[in-house]
Amino acid sequence: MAAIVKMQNIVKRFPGVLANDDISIEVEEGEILCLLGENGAGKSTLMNILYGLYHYDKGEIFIKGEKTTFSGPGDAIDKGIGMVHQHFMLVPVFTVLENLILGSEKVKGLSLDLNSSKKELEAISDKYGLEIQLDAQVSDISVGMQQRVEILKLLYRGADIMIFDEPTAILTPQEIEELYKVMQSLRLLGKTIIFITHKLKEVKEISDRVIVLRDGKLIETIDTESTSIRELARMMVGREVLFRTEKPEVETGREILNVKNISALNKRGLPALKGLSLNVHEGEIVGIAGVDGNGQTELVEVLTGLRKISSGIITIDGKDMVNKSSGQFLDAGTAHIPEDRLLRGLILDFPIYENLLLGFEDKAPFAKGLFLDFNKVRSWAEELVKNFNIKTPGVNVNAGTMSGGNQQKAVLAREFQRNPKVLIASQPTRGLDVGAIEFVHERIMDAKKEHKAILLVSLELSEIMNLSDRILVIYEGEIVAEFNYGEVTETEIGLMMAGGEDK
Amino acid sequence: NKSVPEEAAAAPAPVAEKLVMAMVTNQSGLGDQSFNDAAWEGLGQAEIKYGIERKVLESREQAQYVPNLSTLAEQGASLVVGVGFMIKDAVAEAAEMYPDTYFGMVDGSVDQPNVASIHFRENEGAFLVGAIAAKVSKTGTIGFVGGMSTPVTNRFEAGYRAGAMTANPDIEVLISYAGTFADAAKGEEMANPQYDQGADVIFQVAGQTGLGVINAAKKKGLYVIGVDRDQNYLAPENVLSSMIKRVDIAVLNAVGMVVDGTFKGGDYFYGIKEGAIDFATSGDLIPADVIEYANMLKGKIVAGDITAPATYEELEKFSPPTM
Amino acid sequence: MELLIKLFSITVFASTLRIATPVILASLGGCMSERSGVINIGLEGMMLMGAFSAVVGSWFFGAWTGLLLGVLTGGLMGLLHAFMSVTLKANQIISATAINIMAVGLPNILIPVIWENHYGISPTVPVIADINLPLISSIPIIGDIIGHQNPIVYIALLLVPLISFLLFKTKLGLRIRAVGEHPLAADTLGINVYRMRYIAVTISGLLAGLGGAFLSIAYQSQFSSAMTAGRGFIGLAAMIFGRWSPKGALLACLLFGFADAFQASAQSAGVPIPPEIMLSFPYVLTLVALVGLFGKIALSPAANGKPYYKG
Amino acid sequence: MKKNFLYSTFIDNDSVFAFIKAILGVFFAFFVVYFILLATGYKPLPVFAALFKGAFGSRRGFGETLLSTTPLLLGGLGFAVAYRCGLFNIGLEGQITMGGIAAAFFGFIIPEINPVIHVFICIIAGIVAGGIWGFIPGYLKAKFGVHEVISVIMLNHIAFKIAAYLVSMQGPMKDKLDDMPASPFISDSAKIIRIMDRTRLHWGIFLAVGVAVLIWLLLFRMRLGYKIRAVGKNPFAAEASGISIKKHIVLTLAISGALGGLAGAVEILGVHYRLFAAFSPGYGFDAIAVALLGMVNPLGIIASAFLFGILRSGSVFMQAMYGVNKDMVSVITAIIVLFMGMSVPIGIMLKNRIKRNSNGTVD
Ligand SMILES: Nc1ncnc2c1ncn2[C@@H]1O[C@H](COP(=O)(O)OP(=O)(O)OP(=O)(O)O)[C@@H](O)[C@H]1O
Ligand SMILES: Nc1ncnc2c1ncn2[C@@H]1O[C@H](COP(=O)(O)OP(=O)(O)OP(=O)(O)O)[C@@H](O)[C@H]1O
Ligand SMILES: [Mg+2]
Ligand SMILES: [Mg+2]
Repeated sequence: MAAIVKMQNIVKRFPGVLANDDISIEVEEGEILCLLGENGAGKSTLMNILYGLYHYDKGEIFIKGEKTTFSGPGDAIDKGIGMVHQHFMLVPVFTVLENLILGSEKVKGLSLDLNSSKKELEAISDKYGLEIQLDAQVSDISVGMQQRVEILKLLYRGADIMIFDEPTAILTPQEIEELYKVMQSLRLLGKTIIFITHKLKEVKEISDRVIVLRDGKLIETIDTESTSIRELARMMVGREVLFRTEKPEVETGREILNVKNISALNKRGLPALKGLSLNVHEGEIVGIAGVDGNGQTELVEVLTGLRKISSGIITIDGKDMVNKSSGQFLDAGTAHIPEDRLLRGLILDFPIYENLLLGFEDKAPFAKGLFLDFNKVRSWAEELVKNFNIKTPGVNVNAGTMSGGNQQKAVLAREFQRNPKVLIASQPTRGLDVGAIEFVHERIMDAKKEHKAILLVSLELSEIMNLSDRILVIYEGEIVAEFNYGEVTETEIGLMMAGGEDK
Repeated sequence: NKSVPEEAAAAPAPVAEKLVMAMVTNQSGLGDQSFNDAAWEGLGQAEIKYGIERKVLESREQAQYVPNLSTLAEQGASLVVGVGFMIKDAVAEAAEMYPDTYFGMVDGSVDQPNVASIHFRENEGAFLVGAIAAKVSKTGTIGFVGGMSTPVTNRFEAGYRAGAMTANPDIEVLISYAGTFADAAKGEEMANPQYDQGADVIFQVAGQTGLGVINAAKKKGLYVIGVDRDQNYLAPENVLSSMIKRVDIAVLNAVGMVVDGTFKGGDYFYGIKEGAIDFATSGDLIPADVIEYANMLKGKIVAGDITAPATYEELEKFSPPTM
Repeated sequence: MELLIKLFSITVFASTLRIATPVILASLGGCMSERSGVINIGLEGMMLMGAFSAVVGSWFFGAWTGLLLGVLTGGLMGLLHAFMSVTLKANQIISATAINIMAVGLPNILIPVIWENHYGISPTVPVIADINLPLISSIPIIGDIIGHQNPIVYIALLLVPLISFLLFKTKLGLRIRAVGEHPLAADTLGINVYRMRYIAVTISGLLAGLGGAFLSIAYQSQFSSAMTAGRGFIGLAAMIFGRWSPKGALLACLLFGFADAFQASAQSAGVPIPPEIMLSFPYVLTLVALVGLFGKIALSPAANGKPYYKG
Repeated sequence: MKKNFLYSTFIDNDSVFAFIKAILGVFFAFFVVYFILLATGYKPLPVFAALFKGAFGSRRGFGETLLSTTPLLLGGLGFAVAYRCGLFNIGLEGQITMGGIAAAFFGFIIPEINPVIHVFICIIAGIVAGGIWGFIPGYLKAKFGVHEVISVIMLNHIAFKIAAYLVSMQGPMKDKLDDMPASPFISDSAKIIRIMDRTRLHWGIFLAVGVAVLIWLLLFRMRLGYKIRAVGKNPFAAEASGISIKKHIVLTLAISGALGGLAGAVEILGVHYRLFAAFSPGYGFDAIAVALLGMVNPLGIIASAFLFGILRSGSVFMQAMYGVNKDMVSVITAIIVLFMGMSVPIGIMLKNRIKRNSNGTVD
C-alpha cells in the first residue's frame, strides 16, 4: 500500500524545548496507526504540524505523494486531513450545530442555511451511529457527546485522514467501546486513522501499527501484532512499568467524611445531587464510579466548599460543614485534587513556587505578619519538585509551560502537603502517561497508609476498581449501588452506571 | 529673544527690541470664539497701536496655569494676561513670584499691586438682551441655557431675568444648565424642551454647548441670543442679537498702561459705560422699536438709574423700574 | 398635572431617540469589536475623528460625502487599532488609549490648516437634514416621535437589527464570534483569526465614525473639539449593559437617552432641584437599573482582550 | 541568596527586556514625531531640546515635572492594583474627584491646627472617599454581578456632577466670598508643604514614590497581594484554594479607589488648595496608559509616570519657545504611547515566539 502521509525529518523547537527532533514517519492508506509516548514526548506537536496548526522549523511533508506546505489548518482541511484535538476545540457558548458548521458554513442568500446543514449532519450522524443533539449548547453536553461532535466535524468536512489526539482520555468504558466501533467502520470506508493514546490496551485492541516517541525522538515503529503491552510500556517510558499498584492493608479508622441526603443544583440551576449520602473512614479509599455528568462534579464542589447545598448534612471529623467556604473546608482538613487542573488546580501564569503556595499563604512558616517569606516558599518548592519528581528547569518557571503530566504532579504535591484528614481526588490521572499514573497511584496509596480518608472520583473504571476499598456508583445525583473491593466485575459496575439492574 | 531664560531671570529679558505682551488662555484655548479670542484680538490691536509683540500660551489643564504664567514672566514679558475666572489663583501666585512683571486678570479679582483685575458687567448686557427677548417674544415665554452653573453664568442669568421682567412683568423665563461648556449636542437637547414649552427666544451662555442651542433655534426657526461676541454669522436668521463683551478693549487698555508707564494694580470695571458691553444688531432681526427701547435702557444704566442685578440675591430684591 | 404633561411631552421621546443615536452607534461598534475578542475603549476617539473628517468632507464636497469620509476615518482608526492589537499584539487598552489621546489633539492641529483663523471649532458646514417619513409622520404621537428625524437616526435604528443579523445569523458573524470566544478552535477549522478580528474592529471603527459624523454634520453643523463628550464610553457601558448584544445595547441606550431628555425637560419646566443633581439622573438611573436587572455576572466573550498567537 | 533576591526582584530578564524595549519605543516615537514636526513647519531638534530643557533645564521645570508625575503615579498605582486582580478600573477619575472633595472639605472646615495632623486628616479623608467610590462598584459586582466597567463609568459622571454641584452657586461647599466656582481655600495647616524654593513641588512626590514601593510590597511580598494576583490570574483556582473571589474583588477595588482618592487629595492639598469642578484634568484616564506602559508593576509605573510628567511640563516650554501648542503635545503623547505599546509586545514576541495557553491566548 502507498504511504498516504509522509513526514520527513521534522524538527520543531519551542523556547527551551526540542519538541520534535528529526522525526520521520509514514502512514499507509486505510490503516489505524497509533502514536505512543510519555507526556511531553511530542506527539501532539507532530500531529499539529501535520494539521497545519504549527509551523515547523525543518522537514518535509508529503500528502498522497505530493509535497505540501500548509499555511494553516485550512490548507490541511482542503487536503482531506481532519483532527480531533487533545483539548476539544469547541466553542462552549455555541450550539453543537454552530460548532459543526463553523468554517464550512452553508449560506442561503446572506444568512446561514442552518436547516440544510442540519439535515446533512443528521444524515451523517445516523450513518455512523453518532447520537448528537444538534441544538444543545456545547457547555451543556457531556464530554462523550463533545467527542462525537468532534468526530462529526471531521466527517462533515469529508476528511479521509483522521487524527485523534487522546480521544479516550476522558471517556467512559461504554463510550470508548462506541468510539472503537466508529473507528473500525471508518476504516472499512477507507479512511486513514492516526490515533494518540496512553492506554496500551487500546493500542493492542485496535491499531495496525505503532509508532513510539520519547523526548521528541522517534524510538520505534512496530506492527501491533508483534508486540506486547509490557514491551510498549517499556519503549515509552524507558523502564519497566508495573501495571498494578500494590494495595496496602490498612485498618480503617473512625468516620471522617459524612454526607447525608445532600441536594444541590448544577451551574445551570438544575438539580444535580438528589439526596446523596456517603461516608469515608480513616485509611479508606472510596471510589465514585459513574458516567460523566451524573453529579460527580457537583459532589466534589460541594465537598470542597465551591458549591452550596440546598439541603442535607456534611460533616468532616464531626464538624458541621454545611455551606462553609472553600477556605473553611481547607481549614477543616480537606485537600482537593480538582478534575480540571487548568481551571481549578493551577494558575498558569504564576511560577511553580507561587502555585505550590496556593492555600498556604496564610500559614506558617510562609506567612510572616502581613508578609510572605518567598525565600522559604522557594526552597520549599524546590524540595517538593524533587520529592515529586516534577520535571522543570526550576521553580521560577511558569506552570503554563510545563507538560500536562508535570502540571498534575505539581497539583498533587501541593495537595498532599496539606496533610489532610480527607483527600478529595477527582480524575487524578486524567491524561497522564503510564509512568505518571503509576506515580500518582503510589502517592494515593501512601496517603492511605497515612490513614487519610480518600474519596476518589474517576471516570476511569479500572482506576476505581484497582484502588478503591469501596466503590459507590453514582447515577443521576444519587448513589445507586455500593460494592467492596474485588466483589464486582467491570461489566456489573458498567451496568449500574448506566442506570441500574432493570436496564 | 529666544534664548533660554535662567530661572532666576525674573526681571525683563535683556535688550528686547519690542516689548512682549503675553496672555495665557484658559482650557478652552484660542478659537473659543469667545473671550480667549477676544483677548488675543486685543493684543493684536496693541501690536498695531503700540508696536509691541504678542505671545500666547494655551493651557491644557488647570495645573498648567502657574507654569504658563511663570514661563512667560521668565521670558521677559512685560505684561501677562490671564484669561478666565479659573486662572485667578494662578495669577495671584505668579504675581507674587514675579513682582516685577505686570499681570492682567480677566474675569477675576487679584489683590496685588502688579495685577490689573478686569471685570465685566455682563449683567448689564444680559439685562439688555433680556429686555429685547421679552419684547420680541410672542409667547410670553423666553429661555436661558447656561453651561455650568457658575457665578459668572449666574450673573448673566440674573441680569437677563431682570431685563426681561423690566420689559414685560408677566414674562416667564425658563432656565436650564447643561453642566458642560463643551457639548454642543447637549446644548441642543437642553434648548429643545424650552422651545417646546413655549419659549421663542433663548439666551445661551454656554460656550461650545451654546453652539447646539443656536443649532436648535435654526432647526425650529426660532430666536436665540448669542454671547460674548456677535454670533449672528452662525445663523443669520435666528441669532436675534448677541450680548457683546469686549475683552479686547480691556486688554488693549492694559497694554496701554504698561507702555505709558501708568500701570496700576487694582480692579477695573468694564460695562456699558466703558463701551465694553453691548448688544449686537446685525441681521436686522430686532424690530426698530425694540432697539429703541433697549437703547433707552442702556442710557438709564449708564446714567445709574437702573442697576442690573448681578446675583440671585440682587435679583430677589430687584423690582422693575416704572417708566 | 400640568407639570407632568410638560415632562412627558412627546418631544421628550423624540429627544430620546436623538440623544441615543450616537451612543447606539458607539455601542454597536463595541459589540462588533468585542465579539471578535478585541476590547475597544477607543470608540470615543474614533467618534471624534469621524466627527472631524465628516465636517471636513462636508465643507469641501457636501454633506453626504462628509458622512462617507467620517465613516471611513472611523474605519481607518479601527484599522489602526486592529493593526496594533491583532498584528502587533499590543495591549488593546494601550492602543485604544493612544487613539483617544490622538483624537483630542489632531483635529485641533488640522483645523487652522484647513480653515484659516479657526481654532478648535470649525465653521458651520452643510448638514444632512432631517426628513419626514412619509405615512409614519402623519400618524399622531408615533409620527411626532419617530416621523421627523434625521436619516442617520433611522440608519442607527436599522443598524441594530442589521448588526444583530450580521453577528448572529451570517457566516461572517458566526466566525467573528467564534474568534472572540475561542480563537484556537476557529484556527483549527481554517478560519483566519487575524482577518476576522481585522474585519470586526474595522467595522467597529466605521460605526463609531458614523456616530461621530452624526454628531458633527447631522445633529450639529460644525465640529468642536470635545463634542463627543464621553459618548464613546457611555456606548461601551451600554454594550456591556446589553450583554454584548446589539438589541440589549439599544435598550440601554434608549434608557439612558430617555433619562437625559427627561432631565432636560424637567429643568426647563422649573423642577426645583439643582441642575447638577438633575444632570446626574441618567447615570444614577443606569446604576439602579443595573442592580435591578442583573441576576448574575454577564460574561464577556471569553477571549476578549487577549491577543492570539499563531503557532 | 542575596543575588537571587535582587535578580528576581528588580532586574529579572523580563524587566530588563521590557525596559530596553520601552526605551526603544520612546526612541521610535520621537523619530516619527520628528517628521510630523518637520511636516508642520517646526525645527524638530530644537523643539525636542526645548522639551527636555523645559522638563529638566531649570529648577522650576524639574519641579513641575515631578509635580505632574505625582497624581499620575498614584493614579497609575490605583489602576495597577485593580488590574492585577483582573478588574478594569476606568473609574479612577471619579475616585480622584471624590478624594479631592473630601480632602478639601476637611482642609477648610478645620481651622489652623497642627499641620501634620491636619494634612493627615485630609489625606485619610481623601483615601476614604476614594475608597468608598471604589468599594461601590466592587460591592455591586460581588453582590449583583454588575460589570465594574459600567458602574465606574456611571460613578465617574456622578462624581463630576457632585463636585460641580458642591461648588456651584447653591452648593454647600461654595466659597461665598469669591466669585470663582470653588470652595474656600484650605487652612494653611492643611497644605502639603513645598520642598523646593521657587517651585510648586511638594512632599507629595515622596509620598507617591513611597506608596509605589508599598504597593510593590503589597503585590509581590504581602499575603494580600499574592491573593489579589491569584484571583486576577485565575479566580477559579484561587477559589479552590480557599481564597474568596468576592472579598478580594471588593477589597481590591476599594484599595484602587483609595489610591485614586489619595491622588485627588494630594492634588488639592499640594497644588490647588481648594476644590473646584474638574480639578483633575483626566489624570484618572492617563493613569490607565501610565499603568499599562509601566507593565502594571509599581516600579515600572514610577518610570512611566515620570515620562508623562516630562511631557506635561516640557510641553509648556516647547510652546513658549516654538509655539508647539497643547494639541501637538497630545499627538506626541499619543505617538509615544502607541510606540511603547507596540514595542513591548514586539519584544516579547521576539523573545518568546509562542507561549500559548490551551485556548491559544497569551495573557
Ligand atoms: N505551544 C507550546 N509552547 C511551548 N512549548 C510547548 C508548546 N506545545 C508543546 N510544548 C512543549 O513541547 C513538548 C511536547 O509537547 P506535546 O504537547 O507535543 O507532548 P505530547 O506528547 O502530546 O504530551 P501529552 O501526552 O502530555 O499530551 C513538551 O515539552 C511541551 O512542554
Ligand atoms: N513573586 C515575585 N516575587 C518578587 N518579585 C516579583 C514577583 N513577581 C513579580 N515580581 C516583580 O515584578 C516584576 C515582574 O513584572 P511583570 O509585569 O512581568 O509581573 P509578573 O508577575 O511576571 O506578571 P505578568 O507576567 O502578568 O506581567 C519583576 O521584575 C519583579 O520586580
Ligand atoms: Mg498531547
Ligand atoms: Mg512576567
